[in-house]
Amino acid sequence: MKLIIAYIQPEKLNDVKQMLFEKKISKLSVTNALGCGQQQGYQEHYRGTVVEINLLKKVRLEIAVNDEFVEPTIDAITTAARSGEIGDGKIFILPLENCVRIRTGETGIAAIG
Amino acid sequence: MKLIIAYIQPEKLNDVKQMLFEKKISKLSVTNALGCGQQQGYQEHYRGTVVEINLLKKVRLEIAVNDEFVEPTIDAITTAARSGEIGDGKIFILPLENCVRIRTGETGIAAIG
Amino acid sequence: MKLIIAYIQPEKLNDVKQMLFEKKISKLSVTNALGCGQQQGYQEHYRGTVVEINLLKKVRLEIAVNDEFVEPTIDAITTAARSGEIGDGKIFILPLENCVRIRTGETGIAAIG
Amino acid sequence: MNKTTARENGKMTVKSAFGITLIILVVGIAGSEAWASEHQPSIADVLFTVNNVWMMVATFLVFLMHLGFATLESGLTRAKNTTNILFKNTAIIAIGILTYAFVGFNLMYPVAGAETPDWNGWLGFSGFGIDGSGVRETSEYNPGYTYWTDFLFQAMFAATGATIISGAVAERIKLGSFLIFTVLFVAIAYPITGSWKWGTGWLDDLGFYDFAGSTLVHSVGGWGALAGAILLGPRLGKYVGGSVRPIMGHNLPLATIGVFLLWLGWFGFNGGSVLSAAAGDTSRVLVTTNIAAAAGVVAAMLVSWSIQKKPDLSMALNGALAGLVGITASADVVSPGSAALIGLIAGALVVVSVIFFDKIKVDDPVGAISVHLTCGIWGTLAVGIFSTNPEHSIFKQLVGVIAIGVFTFAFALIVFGILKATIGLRVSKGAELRGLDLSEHDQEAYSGFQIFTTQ
Amino acid sequence: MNKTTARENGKMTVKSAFGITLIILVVGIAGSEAWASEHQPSIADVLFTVNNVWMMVATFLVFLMHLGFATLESGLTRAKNTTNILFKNTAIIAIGILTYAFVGFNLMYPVAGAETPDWNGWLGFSGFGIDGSGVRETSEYNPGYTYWTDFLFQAMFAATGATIISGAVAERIKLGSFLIFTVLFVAIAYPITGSWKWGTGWLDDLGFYDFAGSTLVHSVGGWGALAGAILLGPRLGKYVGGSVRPIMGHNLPLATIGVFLLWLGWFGFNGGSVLSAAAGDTSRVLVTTNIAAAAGVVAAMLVSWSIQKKPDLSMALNGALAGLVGITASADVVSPGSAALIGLIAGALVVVSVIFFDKIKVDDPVGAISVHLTCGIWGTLAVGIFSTNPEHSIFKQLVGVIAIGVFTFAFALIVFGILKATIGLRVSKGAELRGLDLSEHDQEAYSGFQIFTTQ
Amino acid sequence: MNKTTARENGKMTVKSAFGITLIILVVGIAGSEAWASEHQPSIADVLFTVNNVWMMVATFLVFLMHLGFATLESGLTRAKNTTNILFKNTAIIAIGILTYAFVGFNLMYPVAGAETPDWNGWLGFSGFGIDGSGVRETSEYNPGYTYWTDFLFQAMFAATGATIISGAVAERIKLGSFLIFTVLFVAIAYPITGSWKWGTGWLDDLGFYDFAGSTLVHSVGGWGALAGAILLGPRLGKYVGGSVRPIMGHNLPLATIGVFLLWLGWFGFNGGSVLSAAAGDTSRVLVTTNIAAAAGVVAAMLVSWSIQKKPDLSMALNGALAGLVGITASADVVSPGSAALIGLIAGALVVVSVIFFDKIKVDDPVGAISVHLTCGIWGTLAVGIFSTNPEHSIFKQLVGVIAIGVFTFAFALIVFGILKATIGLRVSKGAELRGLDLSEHDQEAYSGFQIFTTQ
Ligand SMILES: Nc1ncnc2c1ncn2[C@@H]1O[C@H](COP(=O)(O)OP(=O)(O)O)[C@@H](O)[C@H]1O
Ligand SMILES: Nc1ncnc2c1ncn2[C@@H]1O[C@H](COP(=O)(O)OP(=O)(O)O)[C@@H](O)[C@H]1O
Ligand SMILES: Nc1ncnc2c1ncn2[C@@H]1O[C@H](COP(=O)(O)OP(=O)(O)O)[C@@H](O)[C@H]1O
Repeated sequence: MKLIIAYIQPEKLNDVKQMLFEKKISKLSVTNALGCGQQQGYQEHYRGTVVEINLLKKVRLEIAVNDEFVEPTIDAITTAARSGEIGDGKIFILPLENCVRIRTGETGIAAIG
Repeated sequence: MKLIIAYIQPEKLNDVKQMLFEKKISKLSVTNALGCGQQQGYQEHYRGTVVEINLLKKVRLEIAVNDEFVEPTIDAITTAARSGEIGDGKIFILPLENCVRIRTGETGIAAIG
Repeated sequence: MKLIIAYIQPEKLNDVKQMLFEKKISKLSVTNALGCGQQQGYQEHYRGTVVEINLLKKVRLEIAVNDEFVEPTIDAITTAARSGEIGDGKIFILPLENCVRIRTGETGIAAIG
Repeated sequence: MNKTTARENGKMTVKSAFGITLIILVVGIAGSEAWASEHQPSIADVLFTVNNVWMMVATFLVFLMHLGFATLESGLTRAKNTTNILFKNTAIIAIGILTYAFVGFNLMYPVAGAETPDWNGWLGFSGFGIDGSGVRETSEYNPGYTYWTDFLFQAMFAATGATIISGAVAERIKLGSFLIFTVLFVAIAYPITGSWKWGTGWLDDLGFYDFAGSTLVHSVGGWGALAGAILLGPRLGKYVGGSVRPIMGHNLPLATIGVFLLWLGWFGFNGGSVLSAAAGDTSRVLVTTNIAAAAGVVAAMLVSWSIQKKPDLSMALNGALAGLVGITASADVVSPGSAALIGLIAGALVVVSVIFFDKIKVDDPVGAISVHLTCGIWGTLAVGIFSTNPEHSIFKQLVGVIAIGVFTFAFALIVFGILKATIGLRVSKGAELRGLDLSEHDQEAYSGFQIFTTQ
Repeated sequence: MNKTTARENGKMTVKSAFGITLIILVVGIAGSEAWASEHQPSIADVLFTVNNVWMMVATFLVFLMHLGFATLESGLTRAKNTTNILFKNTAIIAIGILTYAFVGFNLMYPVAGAETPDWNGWLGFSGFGIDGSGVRETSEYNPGYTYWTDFLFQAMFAATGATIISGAVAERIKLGSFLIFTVLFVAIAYPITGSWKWGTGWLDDLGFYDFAGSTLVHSVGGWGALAGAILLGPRLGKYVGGSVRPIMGHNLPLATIGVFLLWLGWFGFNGGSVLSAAAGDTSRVLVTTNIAAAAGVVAAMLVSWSIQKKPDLSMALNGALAGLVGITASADVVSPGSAALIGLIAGALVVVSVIFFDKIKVDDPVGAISVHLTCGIWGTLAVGIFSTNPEHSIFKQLVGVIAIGVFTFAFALIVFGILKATIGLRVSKGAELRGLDLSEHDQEAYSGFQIFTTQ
Repeated sequence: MNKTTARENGKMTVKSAFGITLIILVVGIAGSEAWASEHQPSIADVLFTVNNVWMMVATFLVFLMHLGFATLESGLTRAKNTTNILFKNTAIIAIGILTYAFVGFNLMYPVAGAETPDWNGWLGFSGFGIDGSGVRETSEYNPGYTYWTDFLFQAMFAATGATIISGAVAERIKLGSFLIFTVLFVAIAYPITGSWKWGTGWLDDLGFYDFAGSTLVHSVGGWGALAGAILLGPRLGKYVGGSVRPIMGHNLPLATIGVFLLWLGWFGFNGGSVLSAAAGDTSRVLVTTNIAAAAGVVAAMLVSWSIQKKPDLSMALNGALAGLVGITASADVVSPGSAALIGLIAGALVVVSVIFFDKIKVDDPVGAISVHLTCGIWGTLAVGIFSTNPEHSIFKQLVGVIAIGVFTFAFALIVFGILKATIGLRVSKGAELRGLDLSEHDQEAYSGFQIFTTQ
């Protein structure tokens, strides 16, 4: 089992969700995040001076999957989130030791989906 | 050492915190999250049409614990957060390699609690 | 590769970012979090009674780094975020199996920076 | 030749008693040579027009108080119950105006109706609906203003009582039950006690004095709020073990907007209660009103600062309202100095009262009971202490406070009690935790915002 | 001796026709012994002053409606487009006043200008700019008020049309294109149709009646909104496949503030349209206006509650506006009972209309078309049904509705169409997803807040 | 027979000079046959009542400006300092009214007090407290309005100065120090310079002209703001190295509400400064005021759009205020065309001024110095350029600007300086980073909301 963390552009969330559903990955968690990366930050204007926003808004996905779903998940995200421009984001894959479904108490592979 | 991530219903946070305290787990971090899972999403009504909210509000807990505390933590969460209905949430257990207390510079097992 | 998670005081974020940049770590992600720890919570006053705020505001950093950057990262954070008072925060180091840059599809060590 | 004339064509044939005012226009058009004519407007006609303008302005300001209550109450409660509070406050003003037009006005002012009934000073009713045709649009109805203005000004007052209650029962009451209560309260309870004094009933005969409604409006709302808060019980998590866990308001700018709008509205509430534009009277009332409000802020600020060690905005805001409620009964019969004293005491009282009601575990999310009931009683008694009119006495004031209190509190307890026994008064525990916005309305107030709704 | 006198010194030599009013002051100072003098103010002068005060108050209230629109529209849309909406609404009132001063006023009231042109009832213009010097500050200009008040009251109305459109085209229109449209709409379209009726043009001659502008203001704005919404197309993600995915407003307290301010503003919109302070007239208009608004809330509440099973705040708010738009054409010619009926029907209509426009996939983020067009038409026709004036007829009303509708809709389609073909009407997909605040202004409305901008 | 009569009973015996107005009511009741009587209200009495109504309305509007400032200032600063700003603004109006009643009014208008002192034109004081009994409620006090109205209108102005300063020192000043400064500023500095002109002092004798206070109110506040901002130094993180890092406001809807309310309030600020309801005068002032505001928006919009390439809402909002401050000195002595020019220049000036003060590293979170000081000076000088009164001269205007500027700036520097040397002016670095809401008040403004407070 792996825990996949992905940072994407906020406006791509719907497309990514859609693509994941098509690959039968329907469970995920989403949080707001601010990101610093190669993307240089855009400018905001406020009262006569330029504001360097170098913490950019990103959306963070957390998806726990069984091993055979790792590839499809990564594929789905990269396909749907890619615009080719700096700031598209990153995916991180972490080892996941166990998983518990609170409702039933099931654990492991059975609990993920 | 493990890093335990749990998604629970927002209204269960107080009960879960209470139960964790009783088991002597008093350190944790909380963030807001939106979750997609088996729970089908509820409906909101707005201006004459039904809104499908399929990203539901969840609370995400992150708790770093020494190995002997893994079981009690999982127990506490499942007990306090379970309502038996879909949407109760999940617990993920990740390996944690190290831990540093910023204030003192202590590392490892000593730094967790 | 490691995934470093750090909880720090919100007002230290700028200093920490600064210090990380100096050590050539310029990629990170930030989220808001509430933390429970040794810090006992401060009080707010509201309408004649004291409110115990035991979930304190923290900022959560997530930084994926190659192994040789683990030490510098931890150093930078502890140096910049330390005030010596309870509540300074924690750093957690997790194993990171892989990393993908969405824009290019690069993976592994090449994708981190 | 513009809008005026075009519209007049349409207006001319309307079969209503617009006589005088139309004539005025005609005369104006005809120019000064017409002044010798039979139909020229008299000085009294012009004064009548001035008074009416003033009363309409006052009506606008009292209307604005409803927005003040809506924003204050939602600002001082949690984000997850905001839609619910806004809905209630929108419904209240709408229901209030309609109910008052249909029933309340003729119950409160039995002698103002078309057919004058036997008016025994306790209960009278002059029929359903309003009708201001005929002479009622002229100074023969009232030297101050028209029947329509009379109705509308009073209607804006009427809904206030229910709005006050809304704050105290917030975050846990069922919407349906609250709306039923509102209709009955505005249609029956408020007009009946109102008729005892302003409808020239028995309390008026007794010599009880309440200028603009410290008792007739505010403590009436306060008693209803107390009954509701008691029967509902406190919000989940407010009183845990022996300790009080305050539940913080989610939007203090909104609450501040509310208090400033209420303060502004009070210019109309008190200023309009002079019931004419009489220059000395109205402007003096405005001065005492403002001084009391300012004194209330200062007192609440200092008292809460010294008790809590930190200056509390929510208390300063409540202090303004406390001063305003306090001066309402006596604004026209006290000196500016007395007004300052009344306001200072009210401002201190509200802080102590909020702490007291938390001690006895009556949970009032916005402090409505302390502001409107505690300070309403104080203000009414203050007439007996500070009035420059020797006929006012604290004893007569006490009779009024008690009589109206007993009636209103009993009424509210009974209606809320019946609702509790039948369709239920309080939402389920789950609904309360998720928030009334989702459980009662399926509609969040702040869509897209990240909010911790766990408290 | 204070501020007054000090300032008078400065004022005395100003070369303007302040005659009467200054004399009044002088007489006042001189005391009662001066009353026999030649220059004493007449009753007509005083009445003129009263009327003018009332009209100025009405002007203030109509001004406040612009804040109402700004808050309502931003509250009912997404957080990421808030700066843009606020910017548009601030620009509209500024542009509106200047444009109306330069062109609009003399196009709408050709006979009010300094040089009276040939006024054929269809199109007239009395020159650029405003000039109220001379007799125009006295009752010889107008028995109700001065030229300046006349202009300002009308100017506040003028910008309303553009503000209505702003809501319907929100969240996707290019700022520049919208501003160009606004200038043309306020300078040309609104004044021309306005002149047909209020400028004593052909519709006025026909006997068409529109008291304060159900058609002349609201449906005119509504037609422009419809044209804009059609040419722009729906927001991304609103209609997916066969289903409607509502996009929720981000700040319902803001929207509620907007509706209460609009309601308040309508006291001036309708109350001021009496064009004098005539006591019976103005106060009766206020009563019908309020009853219709309240009835609109109740109807929209009940209809939406029964359709959606849950009480919908956004619908209750729209119900208030629906009732207000509905009564605007007839506020002075119907009874309170008829007003209630008009409001009830408008409140029900707005709910059905919102659902209808979603069915035909015309995306109107704030419901402007349903409120202002649908209910504007209903209100105009209601004159023919409920008016107490037998000369009003539903047929004449229909002629006005159609004539003004055709002209305005065509004008808006053409202007929007040309803009679309040239500089473009709609922002890019990426800009829309990121939100107009960042793409058009580089400026977030809620800096620091965590907001999900993914929708 | 309703409320009126009931209340009259209570009122009749009040020992005050309500004579005329009560008689009016009685006469009204008695009907027209009484007109021949000795005590009938005269035309002057009615005019007095009208003037008083207008001045009360103006007072309400100026009161509303305090809500405008509260919302504008909190909207343009960070979420973590919101409670603090709201607290300050609530305290200011309360302290302002009380202080002005006790000291300020009699210092500003020495000749309006009960005992007339030697008034040398520089400093006079007619005793503590206010007292409007006796003839002061009639036109013998003042043809325009009563003593009470006079006081209240002026009191609302007085607190404005302190409010202006509040914005410039926001996000870093100690609450206690600020409140002490406020008391002294409202009690001493503002009334003294005010007396020089409006109190008929030496500047008035000189022929200096300032209609409603471009200098006497706005630049006075602006000088205080400048002194405070200089002594405090910039907020942490504002000027880093050579570059400016703007700190964005957290709630632009709140800021927009503030500006619209200020605009509305200005109708009373300028319209009321006519000091009577004189129809031509008041309405003309409203027109020039509005045109200048609108022109200010347009100019600020265009200038900032061309400098920054993107249209900046905060600048458009400041443009409105700039235009309003600019026209304040001359609203009654310039033509609409000149008003447009004054507004345009003010709107451009405010943008340049904001950039300038950032260049010299004077940190003014809301732009108060640019709006009130820069445009206040501009507006005062504009009298000398555009006035239709040939006696006005730019030289005399300059004398006033400098005299008042020197006095006020010195006063503010000294008081702030003493506070800095004693109890301290600025919160600690840690407190500033955490935000004043937590450090000074232990109270967040947006409880539950997720906000990044790291900036
Ligand atoms: N090493 C990292 N650790 C944590 N977050 C990262 C890291 N690298 C990138 N991110 C996240 O991914 C986002 C996109 O990265 P960026 O470098 O701007 O784009 P790209 O990968 O296309 O060059 C960043 O804003 C940040 O949130
Ligand atoms: N595989 C997963 N990866 C990430 N988050 C998950 C996963 N499964 C569940 N979650 C989180 O847990 C929440 C509850 O899951 P859900 O399937 O609705 O409940 P249940 O487990 O009771 O069937 C989801 O809303 C989501 O936030
Ligand atoms: N075991 C843990 N698991 C998760 N988060 C923790 C843990 N320990 C500390 N934290 C986070 O770090 C923050 C600081 O911890 P605290 O104990 O208050 O400070 P210190 O480590 O200086 O004693 C906490 O508020 C919490 O967010």
